Amino acid sequence: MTELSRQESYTVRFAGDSGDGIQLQGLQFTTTTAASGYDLATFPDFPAEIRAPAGTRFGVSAFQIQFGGKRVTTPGDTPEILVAFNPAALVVNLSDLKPGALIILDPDQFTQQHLKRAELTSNPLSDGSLSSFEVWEIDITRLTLAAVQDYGLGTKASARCKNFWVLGLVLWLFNQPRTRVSEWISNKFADPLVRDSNIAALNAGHAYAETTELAPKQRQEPLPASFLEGVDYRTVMGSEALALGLMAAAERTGLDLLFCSYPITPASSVLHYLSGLQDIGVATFQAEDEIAAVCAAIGASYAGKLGITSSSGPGIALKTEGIGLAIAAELPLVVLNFQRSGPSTGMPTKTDQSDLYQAVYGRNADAPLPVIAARSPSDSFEAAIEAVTLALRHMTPVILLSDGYIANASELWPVPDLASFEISGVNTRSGSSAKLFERDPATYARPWLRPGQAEHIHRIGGLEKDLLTGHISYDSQNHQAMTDMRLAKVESVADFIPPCKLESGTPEGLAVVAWGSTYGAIRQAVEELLKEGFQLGHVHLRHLNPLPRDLPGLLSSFDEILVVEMNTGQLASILRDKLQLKVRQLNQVTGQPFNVDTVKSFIRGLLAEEKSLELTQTQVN
Amino acid sequence: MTELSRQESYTVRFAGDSGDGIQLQGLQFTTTTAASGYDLATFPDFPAEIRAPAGTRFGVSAFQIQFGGKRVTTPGDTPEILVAFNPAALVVNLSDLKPGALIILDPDQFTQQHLKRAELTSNPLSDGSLSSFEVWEIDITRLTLAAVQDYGLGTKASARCKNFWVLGLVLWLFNQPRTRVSEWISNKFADPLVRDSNIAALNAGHAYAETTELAPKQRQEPLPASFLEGVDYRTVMGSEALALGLMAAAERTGLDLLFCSYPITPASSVLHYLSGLQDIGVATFQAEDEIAAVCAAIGASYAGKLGITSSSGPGIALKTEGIGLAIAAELPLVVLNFQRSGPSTGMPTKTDQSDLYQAVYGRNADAPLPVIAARSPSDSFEAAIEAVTLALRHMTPVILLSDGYIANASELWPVPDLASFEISGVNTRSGSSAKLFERDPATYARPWLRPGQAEHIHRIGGLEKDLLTGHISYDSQNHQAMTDMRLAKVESVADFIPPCKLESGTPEGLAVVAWGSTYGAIRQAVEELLKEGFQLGHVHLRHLNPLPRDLPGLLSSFDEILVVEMNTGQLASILRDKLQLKVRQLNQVTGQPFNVDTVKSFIRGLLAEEKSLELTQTQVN
Amino acid sequence: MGDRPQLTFKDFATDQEVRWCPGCGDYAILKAVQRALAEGGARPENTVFVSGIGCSSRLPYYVDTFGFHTIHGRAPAVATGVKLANPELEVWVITGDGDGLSIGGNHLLHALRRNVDLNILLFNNEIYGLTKGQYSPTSRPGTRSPTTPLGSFDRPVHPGSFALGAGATFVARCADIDQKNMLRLLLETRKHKGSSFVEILQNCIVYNKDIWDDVAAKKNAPEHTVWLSHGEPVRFGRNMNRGLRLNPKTLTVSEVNLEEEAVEEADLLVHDETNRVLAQMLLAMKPPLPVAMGVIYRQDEPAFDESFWGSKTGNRRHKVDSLIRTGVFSQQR
Amino acid sequence: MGDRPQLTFKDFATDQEVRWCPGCGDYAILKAVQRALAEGGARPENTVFVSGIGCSSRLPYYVDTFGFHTIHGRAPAVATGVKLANPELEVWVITGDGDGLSIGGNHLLHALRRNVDLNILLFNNEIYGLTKGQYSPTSRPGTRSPTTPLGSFDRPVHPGSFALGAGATFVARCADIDQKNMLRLLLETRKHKGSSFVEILQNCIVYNKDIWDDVAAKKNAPEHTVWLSHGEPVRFGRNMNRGLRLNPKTLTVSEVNLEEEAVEEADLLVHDETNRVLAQMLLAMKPPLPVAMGVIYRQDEPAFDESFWGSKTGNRRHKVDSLIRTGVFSQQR
Ligand SMILES: Cc1ncc(C[n+]2csc(CCOP(=O)(O)OP(=O)(O)O)c2C)c(N)n1
Ligand SMILES: Cc1ncc(C[n+]2csc(CCOP(=O)(O)OP(=O)(O)O)c2C)c(N)n1
Ligand code: SF4
Ligand code: SF4
Ligand SMILES: [Mg+2]
Ligand SMILES: [Mg+2]
Repeated sequence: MTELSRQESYTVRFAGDSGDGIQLQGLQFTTTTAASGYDLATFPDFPAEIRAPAGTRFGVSAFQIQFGGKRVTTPGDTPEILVAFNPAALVVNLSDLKPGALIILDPDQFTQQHLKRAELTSNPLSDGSLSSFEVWEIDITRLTLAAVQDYGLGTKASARCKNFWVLGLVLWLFNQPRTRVSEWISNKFADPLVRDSNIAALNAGHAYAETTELAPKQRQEPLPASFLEGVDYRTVMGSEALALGLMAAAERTGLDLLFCSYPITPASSVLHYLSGLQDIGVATFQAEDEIAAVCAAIGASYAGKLGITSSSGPGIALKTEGIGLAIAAELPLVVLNFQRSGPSTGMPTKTDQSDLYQAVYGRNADAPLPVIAARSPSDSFEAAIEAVTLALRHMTPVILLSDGYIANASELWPVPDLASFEISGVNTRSGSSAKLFERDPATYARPWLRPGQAEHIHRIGGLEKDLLTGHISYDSQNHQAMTDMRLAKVESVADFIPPCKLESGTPEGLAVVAWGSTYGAIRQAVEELLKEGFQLGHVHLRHLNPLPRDLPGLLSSFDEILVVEMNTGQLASILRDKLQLKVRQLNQVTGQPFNVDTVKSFIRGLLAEEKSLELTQTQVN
Repeated sequence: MTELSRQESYTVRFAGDSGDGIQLQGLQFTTTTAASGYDLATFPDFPAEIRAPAGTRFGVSAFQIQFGGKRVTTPGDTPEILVAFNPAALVVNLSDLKPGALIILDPDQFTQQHLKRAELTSNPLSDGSLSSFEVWEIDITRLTLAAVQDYGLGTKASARCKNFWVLGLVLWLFNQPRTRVSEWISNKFADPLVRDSNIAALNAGHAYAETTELAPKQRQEPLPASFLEGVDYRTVMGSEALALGLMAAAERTGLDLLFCSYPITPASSVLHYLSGLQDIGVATFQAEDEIAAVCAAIGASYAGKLGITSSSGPGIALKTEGIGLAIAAELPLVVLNFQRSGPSTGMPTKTDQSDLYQAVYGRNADAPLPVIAARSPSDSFEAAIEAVTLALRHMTPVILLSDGYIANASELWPVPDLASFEISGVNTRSGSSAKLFERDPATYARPWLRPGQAEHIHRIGGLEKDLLTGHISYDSQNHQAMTDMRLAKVESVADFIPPCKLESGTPEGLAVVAWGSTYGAIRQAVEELLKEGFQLGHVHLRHLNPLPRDLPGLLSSFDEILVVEMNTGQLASILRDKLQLKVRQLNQVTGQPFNVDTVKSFIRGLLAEEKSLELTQTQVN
Repeated sequence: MGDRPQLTFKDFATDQEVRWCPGCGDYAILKAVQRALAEGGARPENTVFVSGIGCSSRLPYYVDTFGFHTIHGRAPAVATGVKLANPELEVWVITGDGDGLSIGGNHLLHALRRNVDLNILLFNNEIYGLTKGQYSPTSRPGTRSPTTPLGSFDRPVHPGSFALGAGATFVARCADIDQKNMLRLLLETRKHKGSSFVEILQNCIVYNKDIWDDVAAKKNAPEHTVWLSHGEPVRFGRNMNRGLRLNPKTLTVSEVNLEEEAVEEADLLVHDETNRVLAQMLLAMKPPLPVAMGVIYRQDEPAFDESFWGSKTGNRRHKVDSLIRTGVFSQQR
Repeated sequence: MGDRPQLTFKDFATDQEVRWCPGCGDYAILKAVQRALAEGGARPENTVFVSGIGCSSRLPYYVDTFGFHTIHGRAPAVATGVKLANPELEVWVITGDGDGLSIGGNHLLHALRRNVDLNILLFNNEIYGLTKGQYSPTSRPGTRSPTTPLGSFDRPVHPGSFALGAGATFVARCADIDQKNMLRLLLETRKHKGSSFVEILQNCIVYNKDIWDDVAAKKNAPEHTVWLSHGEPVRFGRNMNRGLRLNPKTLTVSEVNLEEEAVEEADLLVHDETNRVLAQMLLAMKPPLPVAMGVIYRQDEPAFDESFWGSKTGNRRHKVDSLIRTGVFSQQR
């Protein structure tokens, strides 16, 4: 590669030890490009270890970003630039790179010892394994040390500035300003030594690029300059958007929010985001375990607050019995599940979509509840509002599925206007305890009777209750009626689902049906295939239980249906059952999000197969 | 009714307060008829309260038995004889009786106070509500007191003998001997006063029947006399048969059994049955909760014993995370679920089949495991052996579904020959830790490496493991391979399932597909409908996950498929998904087992509808 | 409270038929609870009873306040949620030895150590009543039950010692049959801010009949229990002729007879509710020493729920809006 | 043991790369464990390490014996199953303050009260390491963490007091950096039959750096901790010039300086491992009193697993056969 070609978007990956500050570097690059008005999507991918041993393959932490002047929905399949802080970071990422990609590395790190830690028997700098790439060997560490030596930080701390040195260089490459980053550094580090050293490193990296031979031919910025200018945008991570959605929903409904949870990867961040906000009626309770968390949230809802709980798969498993109680007692409750790879502890920092079965079916007895999913970091905001709405409108627990990928990924987000969100149909009827179970005919919601009001006094629990009075009942016909009612209640959610629509394409040929975080990759794949002339459309489901009533109608005009999922086929199985559809499947359970190309190739293959099948059939007929 | 007509079978229901000894009476009657060589099925139905307040409707305890000289598979829909110890027992059971049924009651119990407790505003003895029945008003309490007064037990204790007094009378009615009962009383009661009083009451009741005008016209026994004579039969309750099956499996495999559980209705009895048998290598551990129970069972299996755990729905919910660990660590484990009505605490003493979703799908991540079900009390023996076999053969947790009905019901059981059970294909390969994950190609079982042997030393856990070495692996392709392997392992169970067969009928017309405890009612319904000339066949599934491979083939020759379940349609949904079948459904969620008649009427209606549909279509065409 | 009419214990009864076995100790506890509510001036609309599962956990159905019969072992967790959601409420937790100390031990531990303002009554009948008589973690060694036909051999857990070890700020004990003292104690319990833990010795007449009789039966109580009063010398016996003395060398207590031995009241141990070490000694007393009753330990410490919400000073709409605009972390810390 | 060669701690190391942060206190504990196994003569094939989830719970991967890394909080339950299944095994439980005292509190309670013969090591770094630094139930009030940005206000649980309240028969404490004493203590731990509970003060260098330094750092330990020896007067200080004295009136301990005050060794408190009341006092000591280290409480009681299986006298085939024929209840009781 002699120069970066001018493209609509670029994909850059930073990689190094978990101690190298890779995630920080990535986030700072993200904020800057966002401020420049580019669209973007990121994918942080870090090891399970807190500080994995330096230089090992499993210890590599990576941050990838795609940014550009067009709509960007994925972090990109194949990076065009890789910053590799050490041999391990180079070797584990090599196979993902675009042919001819630019690799920026520090040759001083390729010592015998480091090569050994990375389980390399020969040196990639000399063994020809990088021959198909453009490699810039830059003495990053040395140059960083030189840049900050005047501040007298000491070698170790000085070397830690190298992430900002490289960031300066990469910012230069894309003609991006350093101001945001400098400002951030100034605010972040109280110690002036640290602050000044990092700023110096940032500037030095930038200057290095400008003054060496690099310049100016590789300097580039995405095309077109920016399509988002003038609009109020910011970057947002999925977990933050979700937390904001919950706060917004609480504000709109005038309810205090009690978020009861127990830390677990990758669910903890929402708990962190919501902590320390008591002054605006948002409190968190770190319970002793997931069971206590869901039970405390149920207690909160019983007492008239908005009770919410969160976890990932193993923790949701523990909450199951509690969720059943919320169903039986008909209390509003939002349960967030940030899916991760399993079974059991599995790969906690890796992503998956395999808790759909658990969400829809994973309780004892006939115990239905609404299940919805967020599709992207920014969409998590609206998904959270929808979850709260359902819970309050129908007096039911609701499961909102997110996953490790969306939780940590960032995206550009047109900042929503809080006042514009109307939470409609919240069940505010109160009534008296005599009418404990007088239901809203449209939503089956019972009145929400809150302690503190004399006319609300009642007793409730997990035993079967009389359909009308709410008293304990062992009557067999009543049990049937209550079972039917519980099903009807969840089905009634479908009366409120807005019409299904195609994300892209037309309702002919192949319907690509999916849910959750595969959204970006599928959307891009479908759009590209449409450009290639294929006939297909993309349907992406927010509501997984119940399914939208008009889904069968929408799907009926397609020739074939493909369900794309990061699991062994859980939505496919639900569609077969509920809609009696014949579906094809594309499943990936690797702990990694889909590449656009994987989806595209699969669909191309499928459509080619169809074609040849048609051909054969035509020949035969 | 002037006299009992001579029938192939009779249905008798005993009902009274939970303190009246109804269950005891029922069980004694059962043992006696069984000893006479009749086939039989029972249905104990008791309140949730330990000693529910006397005389109340919700406090009524009942025991129903159908016994006869033909094959009996259900406790009968409509009793021909009701013994009602008090007004409440009369009123709650009245609507179930056969028209013209015989009611035996004690008029002294129909006082104002008792009527009030039973929420009756008029006296059924005089208000005409019993006009369509034959009523024997017998001063049971007074006669009992008179019979035992010489023993000087005191009024309260004397009155408690009335269950035996009535039993004596009922035994006489069916010409049954009293010897077994007297023997049982002699063994049971250490206190000679109590023993002799009860025997006296038994004899007095018998004598009363013999010497009063009752005799001899109502005296009757089922027709034909007995078809089971000469074979080694006994009665067995479902939970006992299950316990015996586990013991037998342990004995056959030479493994010690460690049964780890936490009490819960209706699962506790198996735990009780297995307690106190350490001398034959069977131990129980009453854990602090269900989570500890499943974990201890996993620990036991890890250490090389047969680890088993049990519960009902809410407890299984708590075990979910642990079961995931057993899947990840690939350890043998049997999980028994005695289903009961839910959601949440629901109706603990009532039966349901609604934990099928939970069993098949109720775990986080792609975490498949084999699921099987027992169909009747005696079948529980073989189901237990099958569950153990699967767990050991494939190194996997297995869920065995039973329910509250089968657990407590009794049935006649041809006593099996222990030596004839071969547990085939138990995974006894040991190998060394170097080959931790070297799998049996047919079963995907890994070797079972046990502490105590040096060459077995290894470390394992819930994190994702390398497919070959068993070391922790975060590799994305490996995760895919492990996910595929776990699925293939469970699918491989289907290679060992014996051919599917029809329980009755022929493979044409309507296929009635079901599982679990509906067996008896469906079997009888189908047989009767066959006699009526309908075309149908009965398929009853032992294996619910995976499904038998030849099931689609068996079902393909039927015109239509009906799935009968005590839930909202869980097997139906699995069949739609897995086999892409169109199915009709008959669902009942009342906490009560199906009546034969309910099944028959529904099928008749269905087939009539078909007919008229066919007719319409013929007319139209 | 103003001009509210004084309620009587009958005002706290519901229309539900009580479903315990005739003769069960739970009846007496129910009555004492209702009386304590009435005499203590509880406001029904502000009072919530939360329970788990078990015979004992049925109690909320019979008290005419708010009631939540939850799931097995989880009442302290649900109650914590209730109390945090609305710290104005008076929240009671009703649990059993199985519910609270077997499956629910962890939640009890954490409610106690956090000092959530809950009144926790643990009905200790040393058995699982509702599931028909299996032994429980408080059953004495050798207990024969359906799951221990040859006699149990687990070492039991001692409710009071457990609570103290968990950091409870109020640990007390009474017996179901002692209505007068139970009432007095429940009134104290209501007053304590923070978690109050009361073990109630309760008779399960069906599955573990009369196990407390040796200690608590009317005829035995005076000689086999001691009712503690803060700041008073520890005396008991029908004629208050017996007392306890501390042996400081061995850190043990022993019994003395004031009539027969050369001891005076001044030599006796003086009860100090605030001394944890003393509390442990008193809690551990078992026959032949008298069983300690009443408030064994009490310590004033801030309740977890007291300052949970802080003061809601912020302009909520504005702050949420600005968090949406500029990010949570940028503002929060 | 016979002619087995003496193993060294290296024989207990696995080929797995240790994945803790550089500088984490867990390294030192691992080493002490490996040394204790070697010096104590453990047989690798008979030794099982069971852990939950957390940084601490990774330890089993690094010890060349059997190892089972289970799920969060459940190690004591799994270990109980292992030990009951095969009482011949030497079973260790590795847990953290979150794993063992937050989610796993109930199992720990019951393992301790049952006195299952387990060696339980609780690494107390007062933080959730693995999930990136949230406060834990042992965190000191005021701890700032991602979930308590304004400082925590829960009252923490004290591991030792909890264990004692749970009925533990062996309660001990040591610090990660004191290799010599830790090794000695672990050797004692192995020897105790029944549940041994050891709290190890451990440094999480990343999320809760140096919290134990005041007490346990090399330079502070002599003056701020006291290593207890059964039957010996309680003395500490760099020159062993300080000691503890009991105030029998208040049931408290106070410090004395043997050089500066008019006290002699005979006036000092003598450590008695078997005294629970004393153990509680010693466990509760915190600065300015020295923190108690070593075996604080030890009591010989039968372990739960000892007689669990009884003797297998029956002819199994015959008995199962006859149970099948005649029914379980008819024979059993
Ligand atoms: C998750 C779960 N496990 C088990 C049970 C069964 N169960 C109900 S109450 C109970 C024990 C009750 O004992 P205790 O708390 O002592 O109450 P008591 O009946 O003695 O008052 C058990 C095991 C249940 N309902 N739910
Ligand atoms: C069911 C479940 N809940 C939560 C988690 C997440 N989790 C893993 S370790 C841990 C806390 C660990 O703290 P501690 O036991 O103190 O161990 P440390 O890392 O500090 O050694 C948590 C909350 C999990 N893995 N499983
Ligand atoms: S079983 Fe025992 S505790 Fe339960 S209601 Fe009956 S007597 Fe009371
Ligand atoms: S996070 Fe803390 S406890 Fe975990 S390995 Fe790092 S230093 Fe050790
Ligand atoms: Mg109890
Ligand atoms: Mg910790």
